[in-house]
Amino acid sequence: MDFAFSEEQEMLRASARELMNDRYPPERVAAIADGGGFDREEWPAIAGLGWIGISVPEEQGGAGLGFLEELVIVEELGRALYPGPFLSTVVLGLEALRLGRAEELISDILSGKRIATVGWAGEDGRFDVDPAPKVSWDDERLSGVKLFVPDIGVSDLLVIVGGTAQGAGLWTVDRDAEGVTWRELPTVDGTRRQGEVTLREARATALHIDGPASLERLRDRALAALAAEAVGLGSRAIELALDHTRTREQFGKPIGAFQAVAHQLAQAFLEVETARSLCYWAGWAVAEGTPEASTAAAAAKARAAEAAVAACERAIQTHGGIGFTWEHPLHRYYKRALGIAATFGWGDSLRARVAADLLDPP
Amino acid sequence: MDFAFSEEQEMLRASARELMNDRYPPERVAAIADGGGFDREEWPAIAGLGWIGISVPEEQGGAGLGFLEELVIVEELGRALYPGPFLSTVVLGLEALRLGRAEELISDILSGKRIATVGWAGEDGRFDVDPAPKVSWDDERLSGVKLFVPDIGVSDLLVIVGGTAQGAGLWTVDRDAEGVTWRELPTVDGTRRQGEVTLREARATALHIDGPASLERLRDRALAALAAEAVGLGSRAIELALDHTRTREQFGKPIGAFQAVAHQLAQAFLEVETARSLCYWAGWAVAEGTPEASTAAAAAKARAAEAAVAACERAIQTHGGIGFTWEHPLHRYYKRALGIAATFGWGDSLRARVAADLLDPP
Amino acid sequence: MDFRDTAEEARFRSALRRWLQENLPEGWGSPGYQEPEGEARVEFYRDWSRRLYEAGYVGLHWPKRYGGHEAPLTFQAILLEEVGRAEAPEHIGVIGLGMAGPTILARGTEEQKERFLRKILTGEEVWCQGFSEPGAGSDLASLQTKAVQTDGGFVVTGQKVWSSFAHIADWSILVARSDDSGDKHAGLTYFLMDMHAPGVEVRPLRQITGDAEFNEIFMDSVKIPADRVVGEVGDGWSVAITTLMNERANLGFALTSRLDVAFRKLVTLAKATGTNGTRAADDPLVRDRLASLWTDVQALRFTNYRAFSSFLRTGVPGPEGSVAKLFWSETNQRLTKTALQIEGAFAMLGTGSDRAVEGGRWQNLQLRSRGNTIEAGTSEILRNIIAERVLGLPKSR
Amino acid sequence: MDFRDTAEEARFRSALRRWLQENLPEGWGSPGYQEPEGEARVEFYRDWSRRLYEAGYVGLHWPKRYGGHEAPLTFQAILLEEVGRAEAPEHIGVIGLGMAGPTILARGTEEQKERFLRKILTGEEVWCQGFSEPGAGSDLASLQTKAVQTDGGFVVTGQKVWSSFAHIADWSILVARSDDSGDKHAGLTYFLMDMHAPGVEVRPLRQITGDAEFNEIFMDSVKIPADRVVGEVGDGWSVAITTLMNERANLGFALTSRLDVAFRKLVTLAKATGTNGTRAADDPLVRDRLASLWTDVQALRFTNYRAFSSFLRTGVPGPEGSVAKLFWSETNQRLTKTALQIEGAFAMLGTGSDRAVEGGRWQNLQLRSRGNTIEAGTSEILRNIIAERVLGLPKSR
Repeated sequence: MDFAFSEEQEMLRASARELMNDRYPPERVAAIADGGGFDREEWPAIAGLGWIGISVPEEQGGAGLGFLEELVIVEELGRALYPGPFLSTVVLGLEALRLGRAEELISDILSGKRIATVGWAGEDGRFDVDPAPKVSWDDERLSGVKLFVPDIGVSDLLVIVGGTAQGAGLWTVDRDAEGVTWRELPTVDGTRRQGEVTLREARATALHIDGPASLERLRDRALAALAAEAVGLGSRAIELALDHTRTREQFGKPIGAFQAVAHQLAQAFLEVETARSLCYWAGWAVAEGTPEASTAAAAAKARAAEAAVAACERAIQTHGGIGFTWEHPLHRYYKRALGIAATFGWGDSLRARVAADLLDPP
Repeated sequence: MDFAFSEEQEMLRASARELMNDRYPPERVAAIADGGGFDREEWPAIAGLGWIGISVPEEQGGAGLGFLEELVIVEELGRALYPGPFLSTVVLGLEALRLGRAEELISDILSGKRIATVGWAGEDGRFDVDPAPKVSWDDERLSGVKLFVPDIGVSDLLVIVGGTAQGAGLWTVDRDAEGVTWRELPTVDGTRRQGEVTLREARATALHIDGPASLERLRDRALAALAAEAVGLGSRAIELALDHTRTREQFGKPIGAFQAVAHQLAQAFLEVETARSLCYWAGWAVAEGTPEASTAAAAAKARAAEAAVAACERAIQTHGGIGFTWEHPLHRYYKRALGIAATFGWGDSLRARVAADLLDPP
Repeated sequence: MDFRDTAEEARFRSALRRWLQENLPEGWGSPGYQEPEGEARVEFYRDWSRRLYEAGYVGLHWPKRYGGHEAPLTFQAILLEEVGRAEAPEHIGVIGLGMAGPTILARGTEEQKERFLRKILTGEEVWCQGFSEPGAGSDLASLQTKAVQTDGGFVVTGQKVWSSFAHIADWSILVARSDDSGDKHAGLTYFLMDMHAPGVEVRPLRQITGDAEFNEIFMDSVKIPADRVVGEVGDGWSVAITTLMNERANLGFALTSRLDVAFRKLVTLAKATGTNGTRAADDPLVRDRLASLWTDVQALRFTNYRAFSSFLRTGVPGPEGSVAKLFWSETNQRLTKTALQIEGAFAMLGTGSDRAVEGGRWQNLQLRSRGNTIEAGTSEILRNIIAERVLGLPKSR
Repeated sequence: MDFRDTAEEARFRSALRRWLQENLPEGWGSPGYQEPEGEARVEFYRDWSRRLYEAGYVGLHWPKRYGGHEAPLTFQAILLEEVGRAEAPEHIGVIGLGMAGPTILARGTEEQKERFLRKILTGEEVWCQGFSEPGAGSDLASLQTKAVQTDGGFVVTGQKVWSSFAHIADWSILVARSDDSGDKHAGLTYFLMDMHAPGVEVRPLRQITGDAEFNEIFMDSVKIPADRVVGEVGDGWSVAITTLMNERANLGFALTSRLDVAFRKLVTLAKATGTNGTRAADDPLVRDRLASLWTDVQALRFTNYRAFSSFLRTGVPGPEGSVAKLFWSETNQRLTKTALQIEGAFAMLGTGSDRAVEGGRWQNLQLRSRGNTIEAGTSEILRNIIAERVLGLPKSR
């Protein structure tokens, strides 16, 4: 039993944090979020760090580390509200290509040459692994509508997830191919833009996957990564509130000396730290492919998103008026936290799945 | 529009409070709860006050006031944890007899000569108004099991509520009649004992009622009265906590000067006061028989019970260790609050009914 | 205790309801309706306020000599309820009607009453509020805006923040420090400041939703004549408390009424939205939450009524308003959050998206709701008020 | 990071699991099983403790010279988990193992270690705790029990409260005021008091459940020799902190493990109980709550693990234990409340009723759970500790 990160993992975390502090300080993130969005040209620099293939074996051109290391990076990106396509390309896209053994595309992704994103939810907005047809596929051409496709504006390649009359599938299609139309949807969270894709008999390539199990693995990775983002940003929101409440004075003392303020932050800390514990457990379980991975990932995402949302709310509250302004960075943390809560299922629906795993085992 | 109690109602409240302070101070209630229970001999004194028939028209031998006045008394009884059969005899039993126009029995109840209680829940513990057969009735003899029959130890008369194959019904049967066996069940709340009744072809009298509507009226009265009890005892628990936290010193000042303590009690106050508002509204609606009476009574009981339970929990917490002892009166408030929450449906099931009224109107 | 209208109240209510139905601005409330922008928007609201006034629906309980009607206070409650219920536009004088006016009525000179009150009612003059400062939020008494006494008046310099309507206001109620030698509460004075006076500058403050509902007011040597002081010089703290109590007392009915409307829209949303293959309105978890929210709204309504009754008896708004404000703010936060949960992934889409549910309005309302526990007394301050002034616990500061 | 046992840990765990299976007292855990009462009960637990000791399962990480095994700390964690999981009887030396022993190990003299430690492990001597007083709960440093220095020792007079095991204890750790001239923290001294000494009287304290788990200890001129002081005279506050930190650190695994057992029983209850005509386990609201509670239990488990890792690195229990204790207490309260809700009206029936669900055990557990947020540091104090010592916020007192 060993529940601590290794020295190497801690070093990875430190370097990721440093890089984010350096290149994506809050002002920079604000400019990207409020402006035109992430600049595609900045992506290859991430490839240069070896982060893209962090959990890909060395013989496939990756760094040969694991999903836990990937999560360490994701947590730090979440902490900084990194506005680039890491979740879409690395956590989801690359893994989908690996599940489908699309070697050539994998190497394009690893080099930073191409950016992939994943179209999962259909027009009902659900991120399910179920057999209900979501797209139609005639062995050559793919049709359907996908919503909430992250980072579509900077992506080259789309991985489409869906059930068809023939079963669950994954396809790749170029974003700008014939038969594909796409647009960005105005999102509340400017740091993670979501897109809409419409496929009308677009020529696509089916990936050969292991049926629903592959989709479940993709989903579990997404859930664990979203949990890690939430933990990262939730911690950061608490730190902002601590900085503020240690120095802001009212009634002749720092407001952090009032229990009404201090205990809110203690509670936020408790919630984020216990969610962090779940998140690391889920990450380990997904990395190792243990039987509880799916349940753990669902529970961790549900809890971490709720903890992050609540932490941001408490941070806004303890900031008072200033936390309610656009100029203060807090609102972006809050909007990302809400976005995390809303994607891949709100707490209710994830807990329904947890309950099914617990109460109705197959 | 007038949302205040009248001067007469306030006087009634004051006299009820005085009487309870006088005759049922906490030591007395403790002795009754921990000892043999309520002494039947004390009941006629209540009759002497005119409280039994408070909402019965003067021409029927009552005080000619209304259900709101009855609730004022019930709230004060709840505040004192009065351990006598008011809820069973007055709120439920007497009203059942009135719905069934059982004149002779009514006058025995009004005079304090007889005490009635109501057997509602069957072996499943549910207090429903539904057509599912709960008892069997062959136009002469009644059979079935009733649980959670309050104050059975001091009652003479049982009113049995139930669905039969022929529909909803109310019957009267003497507690000690042939074919009736009964016993007290050990309850957590010693101030309101619950009984079990088994009827084996007991000779009973059917009351002629207005079908399920009569049962609904009985239930709504019970819900509103339980809400009033909860509000009364919740307020009292907060007062106990205020008395304690104003005087108990730790770290050199009264603990009520710490926001961690004070804000818990402010929150308890908010919850009980908002529940009180619902309770009076529900009481008025039940008194007037307005269309929203059932929904209001269910919402009020759900909220008031939860507020009372939480108020007691906060009172225990702010008392520290002493609030956790048997010698301190608080635990009896808490146990009554939990008992109120558990009878006639926990919050979940009441809210399910509220939701049905709101979302699926007939 | 009778929750029904008296015959007189019922007549007033139905006449008002009919008037609103017949007089709401054209297209108001219809799906594609766009409110006018900029100057036209001010004119629109000013015009609507004038019409409300002319119909006799403004200043119901104010004295007749200042343009009011001396009607029972219950009529005012009915007015607020019905305007909320109809989702009618607000009178432009929100601050004047709810804060400045009641304060002038209670503490102003006869000259001030004559000068200001009627124009608040007619909408001719718009008011804003200058209380909070960047360094003085919850601890209002620590404010730093200086008022230096000169011949015939004061010269005011400083900064105020969180002032709604300041960008269109003609007048501001203002608290400033006229004496910083003693106790921080003692040296404050309450002013009526001309927003068109030289030295007053207003800058919009963009908030979490992206809108700029509030403003900053910068004052650089602004002259205020002596007869624009309310109460005594140095007595500004007690006058400010009068204002804040009135603010909370007046908010109750209007806010609850709007919350009731929001609840009904939430039910509509739940019925229109599918999650997990069924209507959200059929999901037992959503149903439980809706039942609980409905219970909250009713509890708030009748808590307002009860506070109102005590107001009717005493004539002075009491600390009970703090309970209602606190409960309202948290209920509104829960309600709007529930809407996002019902929307599922669509909760991510905001204003400007044709895929957004109801044009992204719930996203806006939800974000806006986070301010509810900060503005008009933070929840922490309100809990202090309840603990100390209602429950009699010792002071925590 | 690896959540699995190492090969060595797995061997230890499976041997322990087997040992427990084979050695649990006869009938233990079976439905009708009745624990012995009175003196026989003490003998029963003492005997069980001895057997645990002889099997090598007590004092795993303590030094061998005092009867321990110098095994890795992870073994101790596994022990606590497995004993909890098996619902085995507790070692009678709960206070000795978790509080007195670690304190003596950290701060005691060699003579004290030799004299006391082994007998804690064997169960030969039972310990209790004398910290809280009627006037000193959260504010422990304000305690009033007096220790007057005399030739060769101290004479102690005063009253302690909330002492579990005191009625059967041989020894008590005790903090008393040896000097009341200066700062209230400075004048405290930490003692090991013989509970059989003249002047010690123990009275049971009946609690909310009706049981008497705790006691009051009255001390009337009790003589304590000088060599029964732990640490320096006047340094009792820092020794007491050592005890309290160890208490929280040791609680974690055992409590979580028991909570996990309780959760599984709750699931059984939900599957066995019908509400609204279906199994409670099919009710979406119950399912949501169960999923949430399961999440709580897992979160607690891995939070303990993480705190444990930091303990392993530093060798000293840190303030992280406060997070786990706080979270555990509230989870246990939610869990037991959920059981009552599942029971429906049967929640009203307590111990002694054949109609009660599972003999009324959930009622007892639920009432008992209200003490969890008071004992071993109130939630308010723990939030202070987190705010001040973990988050670095200024002191609130």
